Amino acid sequence: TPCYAKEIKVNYRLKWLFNTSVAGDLYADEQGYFKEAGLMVNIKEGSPEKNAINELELGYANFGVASADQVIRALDKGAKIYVIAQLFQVNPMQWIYRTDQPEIKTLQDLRGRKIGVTFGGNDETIMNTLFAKAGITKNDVIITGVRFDFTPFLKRKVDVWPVYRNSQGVILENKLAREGEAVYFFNPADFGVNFVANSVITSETMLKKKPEIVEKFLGALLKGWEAAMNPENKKIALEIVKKLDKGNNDEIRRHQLIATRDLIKPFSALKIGTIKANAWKQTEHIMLKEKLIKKSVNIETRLIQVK
Amino acid sequence: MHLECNNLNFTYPGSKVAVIDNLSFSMKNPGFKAIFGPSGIGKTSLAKIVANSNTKIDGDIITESMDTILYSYNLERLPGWLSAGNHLNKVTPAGKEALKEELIHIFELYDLLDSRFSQLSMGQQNRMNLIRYLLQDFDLLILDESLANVDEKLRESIILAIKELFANKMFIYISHNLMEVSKFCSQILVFGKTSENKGCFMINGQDYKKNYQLDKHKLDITMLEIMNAF
Amino acid sequence: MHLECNNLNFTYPGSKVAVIDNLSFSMKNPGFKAIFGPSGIGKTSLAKIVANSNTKIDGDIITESMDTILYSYNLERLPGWLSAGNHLNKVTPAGKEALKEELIHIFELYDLLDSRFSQLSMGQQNRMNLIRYLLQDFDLLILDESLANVDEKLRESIILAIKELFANKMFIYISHNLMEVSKFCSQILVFGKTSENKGCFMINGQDYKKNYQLDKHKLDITMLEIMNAF
Amino acid sequence: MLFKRIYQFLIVYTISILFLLMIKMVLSLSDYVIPGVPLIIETAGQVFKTYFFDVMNTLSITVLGQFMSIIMAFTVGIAGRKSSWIGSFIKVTAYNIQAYPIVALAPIIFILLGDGFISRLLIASMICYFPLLLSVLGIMATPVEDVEHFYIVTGQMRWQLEVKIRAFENLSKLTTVISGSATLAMAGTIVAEFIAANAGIGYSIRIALYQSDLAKILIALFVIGIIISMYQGVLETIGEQIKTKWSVSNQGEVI
Amino acid sequence: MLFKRIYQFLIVYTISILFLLMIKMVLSLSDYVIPGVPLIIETAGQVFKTYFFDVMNTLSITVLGQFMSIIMAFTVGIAGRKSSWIGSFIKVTAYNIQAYPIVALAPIIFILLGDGFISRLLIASMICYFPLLLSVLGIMATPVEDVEHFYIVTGQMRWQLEVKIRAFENLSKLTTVISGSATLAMAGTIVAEFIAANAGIGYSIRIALYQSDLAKILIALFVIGIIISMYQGVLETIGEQIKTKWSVSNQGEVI
Ligand SMILES: Nc1ncnc2c1ncn2[C@@H]1O[C@H](COP(=O)(O)OP(=O)(O)OP(=O)(O)O)[C@@H](O)[C@H]1O
Ligand SMILES: Nc1ncnc2c1ncn2[C@@H]1O[C@H](COP(=O)(O)OP(=O)(O)OP(=O)(O)O)[C@@H](O)[C@H]1O
Ligand SMILES: [Mg+2]
Ligand SMILES: [Mg+2]
Repeated sequence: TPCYAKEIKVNYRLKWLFNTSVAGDLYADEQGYFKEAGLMVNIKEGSPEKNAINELELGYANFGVASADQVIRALDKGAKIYVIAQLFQVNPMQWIYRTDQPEIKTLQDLRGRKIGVTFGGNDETIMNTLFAKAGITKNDVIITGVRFDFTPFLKRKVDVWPVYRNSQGVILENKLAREGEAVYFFNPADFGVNFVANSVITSETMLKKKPEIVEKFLGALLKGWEAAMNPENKKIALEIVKKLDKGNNDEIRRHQLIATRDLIKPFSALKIGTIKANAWKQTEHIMLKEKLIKKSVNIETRLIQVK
Repeated sequence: MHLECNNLNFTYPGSKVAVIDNLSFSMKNPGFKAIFGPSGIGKTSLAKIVANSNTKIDGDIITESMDTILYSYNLERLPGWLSAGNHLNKVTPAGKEALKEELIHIFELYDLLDSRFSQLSMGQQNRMNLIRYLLQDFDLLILDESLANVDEKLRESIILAIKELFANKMFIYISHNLMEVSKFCSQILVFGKTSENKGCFMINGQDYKKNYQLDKHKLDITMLEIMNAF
Repeated sequence: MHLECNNLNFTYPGSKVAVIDNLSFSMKNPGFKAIFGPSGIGKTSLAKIVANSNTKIDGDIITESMDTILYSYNLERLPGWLSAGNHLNKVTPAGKEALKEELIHIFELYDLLDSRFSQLSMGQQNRMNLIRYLLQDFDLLILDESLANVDEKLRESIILAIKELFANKMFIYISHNLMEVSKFCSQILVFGKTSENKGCFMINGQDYKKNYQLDKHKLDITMLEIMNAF
Repeated sequence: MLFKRIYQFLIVYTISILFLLMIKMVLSLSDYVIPGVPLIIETAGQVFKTYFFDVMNTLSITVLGQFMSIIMAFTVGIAGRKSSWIGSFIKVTAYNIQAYPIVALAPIIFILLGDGFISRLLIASMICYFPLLLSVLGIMATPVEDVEHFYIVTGQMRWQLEVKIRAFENLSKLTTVISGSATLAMAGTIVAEFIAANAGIGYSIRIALYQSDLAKILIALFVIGIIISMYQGVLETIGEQIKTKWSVSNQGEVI
Repeated sequence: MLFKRIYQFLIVYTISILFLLMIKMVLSLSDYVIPGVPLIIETAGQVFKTYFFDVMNTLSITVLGQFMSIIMAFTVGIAGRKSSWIGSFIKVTAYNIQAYPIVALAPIIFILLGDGFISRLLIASMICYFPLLLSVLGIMATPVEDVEHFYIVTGQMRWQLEVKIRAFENLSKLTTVISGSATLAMAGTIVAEFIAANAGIGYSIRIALYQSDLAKILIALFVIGIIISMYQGVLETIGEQIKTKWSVSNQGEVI
């Protein structure tokens, strides 16, 4: 008779609210993958005020999700954290615009547009990089600061508006479709800017002192993600998300799941969680150039692809 | 002019004993009337009931050719943001400026018009307050200790002047000064002590006016009568 | 026991005329003293200055074997959240319960102990307030109109009782009742009207006590003396 | 009383919605800028029940938060009522903390207290307490001369007594402020949930905002309005009862 | 007075920073969670000047917003002081709007007014006005019997006079609340900037928050604290002067 060890309690801090973007995390929990690994994982929602890196240091959390810019900033300030998996292969931070506008085929097409950016947000960094790449100056475009509400875009005061492609993007697309308007998305990655987004992180202590837990956790988590992104499991995945994401309707969630799949597992051969070191280096380089960090953090030394 | 109460009863809510218990009296003609009696017997309560026609009471209050009844008391204050004189001016109806000046002289307040109300002594405050009321339109003015804290000499000249200037108005004077009510009032409603089971009497006073002769003997009799009633 | 003022001067800030102008007087021995004078002459001001040793004054105030001087006045209120009797109990020092009971009887407040202060008549409020002060430790107690709104009969018995019960304390009684101050007080500080350029006099009163014989003639003389001074 | 409040709220709400719809019509805005009536009704059907329980959840924190903030306001107000150095020091501290918008303090609060229930409660009561404090300070710093004189000159004044006297003399002002502060406590709790919680109507509003769903927000405002009206009605009734119980001054004004 | 305020603020601030640094040391946290002294000083060197002008910018809105909210509070407070139907209707409206956290109302405000200066001002004054309203309501609803009696019985009472009497009798409470509400106006403006503006310290705080840059937030809190202390000192001085000018009651308490 097997003798079960007591489950180990683990706190996992997400970057944002429960929705389809975290389908894999929820899937691993709901389907008992964590339990099988002997873990009891408490998945918690995040927000700008509650970030995973702080919690890792303070010991409130053992694992977390953070965007690359957060990670690099924290490393710049001496935080002892490691990236153990990269969830998004493509950054969901993209720009939406209506199809009655000319399509943006080259970066030069950005000229003269009314573009929204979140000042201080990483969409600003990305947009600045694109501008630099295309030789566009602030005078060639009309930049508007963006807040949490979409009114300026809806009222057409701003044409090109930043959204998270797989969550807000789907919602907006749907809203506009109801009024008979179609949209395009402008994806920086198509123009060679690969700014890394959400990744799974943990603390140095965790990695050094309890590598087996890290391994078990990540194994279960990625298993959850693989299953959730498998089109065959989409019904189960949607059911699981629905339980915690009451804000959206089924139709939207279905589209969100498809959009998420494109970002997490853009092609079937790719193993979810693969860390793209080059993209990280590019991200660090961009941040250094934009003076968001003071010195190089040698990001490659902080990327641990756990087997 | 006529104020009549028939079988008046009043009990404060929550209280067991009636403050006014089956009271009947009648006061006629203009001039100074008084309500007199021990502290806590119900003088103020009666005055307020008479002045405030909205009070729910048991019994009748009949007023004849008296439309405006004002009640004044000795704890009133004037607003503080202007000098007392200024506030007085504000409440003086058009055409009564001369009366105001005259009253200020009689009340010996001339030097104090520039003071704020809070800077006045207690007697000065009470005088300032009373002037306001005298300048208004009224038929019956109740003075509940309105001349408290004023020295006897000045009080006398004030009362005499009021009686002269407002000869066709009725005043009800509430005071604890036996001599004063006996001397200046024509009718005195005396409340007897309830503990001694004394009732309520109407006694005629000397109604002394300026330039009249005061009969000291009669005054003593009135005072005695009142003392006996109360 | 001794209260002496030498060349006392006091002017309210911002005012041009001195309220107290080079005043000197002396009051000796326990018993009832009085301050008497027209309304607004400065009685209250003087009393407050004597009681409050922190006031900045020009001149000397000398007190001998009088450590505690209390000033009470007729507009004070008791807190409202308990009955007046309860508040009285709270300020009664240990050992003075019997005195309290006695005073309540003398002041005729027995039936009112369960009332809230705001439910009392004005005279009842003043009596309730005065009892509190009498229960405290004091050498000199100033009564600024503290028995206002109390009827003369009751006032007399209260004053006589106080004189008996507190025979070795000094009281300064401020009142506008000429007869009363003449009758009950041993020394009367009379302020003359400034407008008539009268100064300040100390006049001896009849100092009437319980069971003493009151000489009516002497009383009249005192009253006359005071009238002339003021 | 209670029904009047609800009734009045319904009028206010209806007028506001009509006003929005008018603007929608005049500027011919589409449903995604200002939702039309069918969309509002459809949304109501979907979320009303959820939102109702969310608001009830929020209300439970509100009650606790308001209670805490009353205690905080009185503590600081009483401690800071004196014009002494320490009194003004306490005041300066209290005022300065208030000048900081909670969004700026939130990260520090989370660092110190984690993101549990305590943080949510603290944020809610910090938003609610300051307005209370201002009133309490104003009342506590104003002497009631004619009542206090006796206790001061006879050396019997304790701070408890002073506070009691001043509170009692300003009872109706205090009950107005306290029952009025219920709405602030509610707003505070919602903001706290907005930035800190994973439950409550504030959390739902955050999600609705993220989805830019004005219809949902309108429904949320409706449910909040109804429930706050009821809560406030209850508080006012309690306030009236305290007033009549503690004082009898009302009875004094019969004539 | 003014210096005392600033001086006291510096003490409070220093204590708080030391407390944070202590936590940093004890838990050996990185600069990312709690910045160390060198980083704070370095950041100060970078942003102090910018933040100073940001706060001055914010202050200009604050002053205007506070002014507006005082007017709003008095208008509503005076209109709502009666227990009549319309009085309680106004109160219900004012209270309900307050129960809505500004974050929920903001989208509606932006739709109606755009996101310019007006929205920013409106949000700032909405946050500031309610606490003022509560005090004003409390004061305006409490009769001053001994002063009002004469005017009532002689039929000379106008609402202006009533308001004036009650305001005058509660002058020191009102000045406490008004000068205290400066901090609320500041907090309100910052929140407005946080959600609506492209300028002001609230905007800078939002950026610092996105970047999880606590050092910047600490500097912002410092500058806000200093300037609000000064502003409040000025208001208090004005308040004192109004009190001595309008009333002379202080002089009455010389003995
Ligand atoms: N609001 C009240 N509630 C209950 N009882 C009251 C109230 N006001 C007064 N009383 C009681 O009613 C009685 C009469 O009070 P009132 O003020 O009429 O007396 P008064 O004759 O004017 O006395 P004074 O000469 O002392 O002013 C008193 O015994 C008092 O205790
Ligand atoms: N706070 C003050 N500021 C300026 N002047 C004042 C102030 N208080 C009183 N006075 C003035 O000082 C004078 C004396 O006042 P005080 O109260 O001492 O008189 P009083 O003799 O007690 O009179 P009453 O018998 O009327 O009570 C008055 O003329 C008054 O106007
Ligand atoms: Mg009376
Ligand atoms: Mg006096």
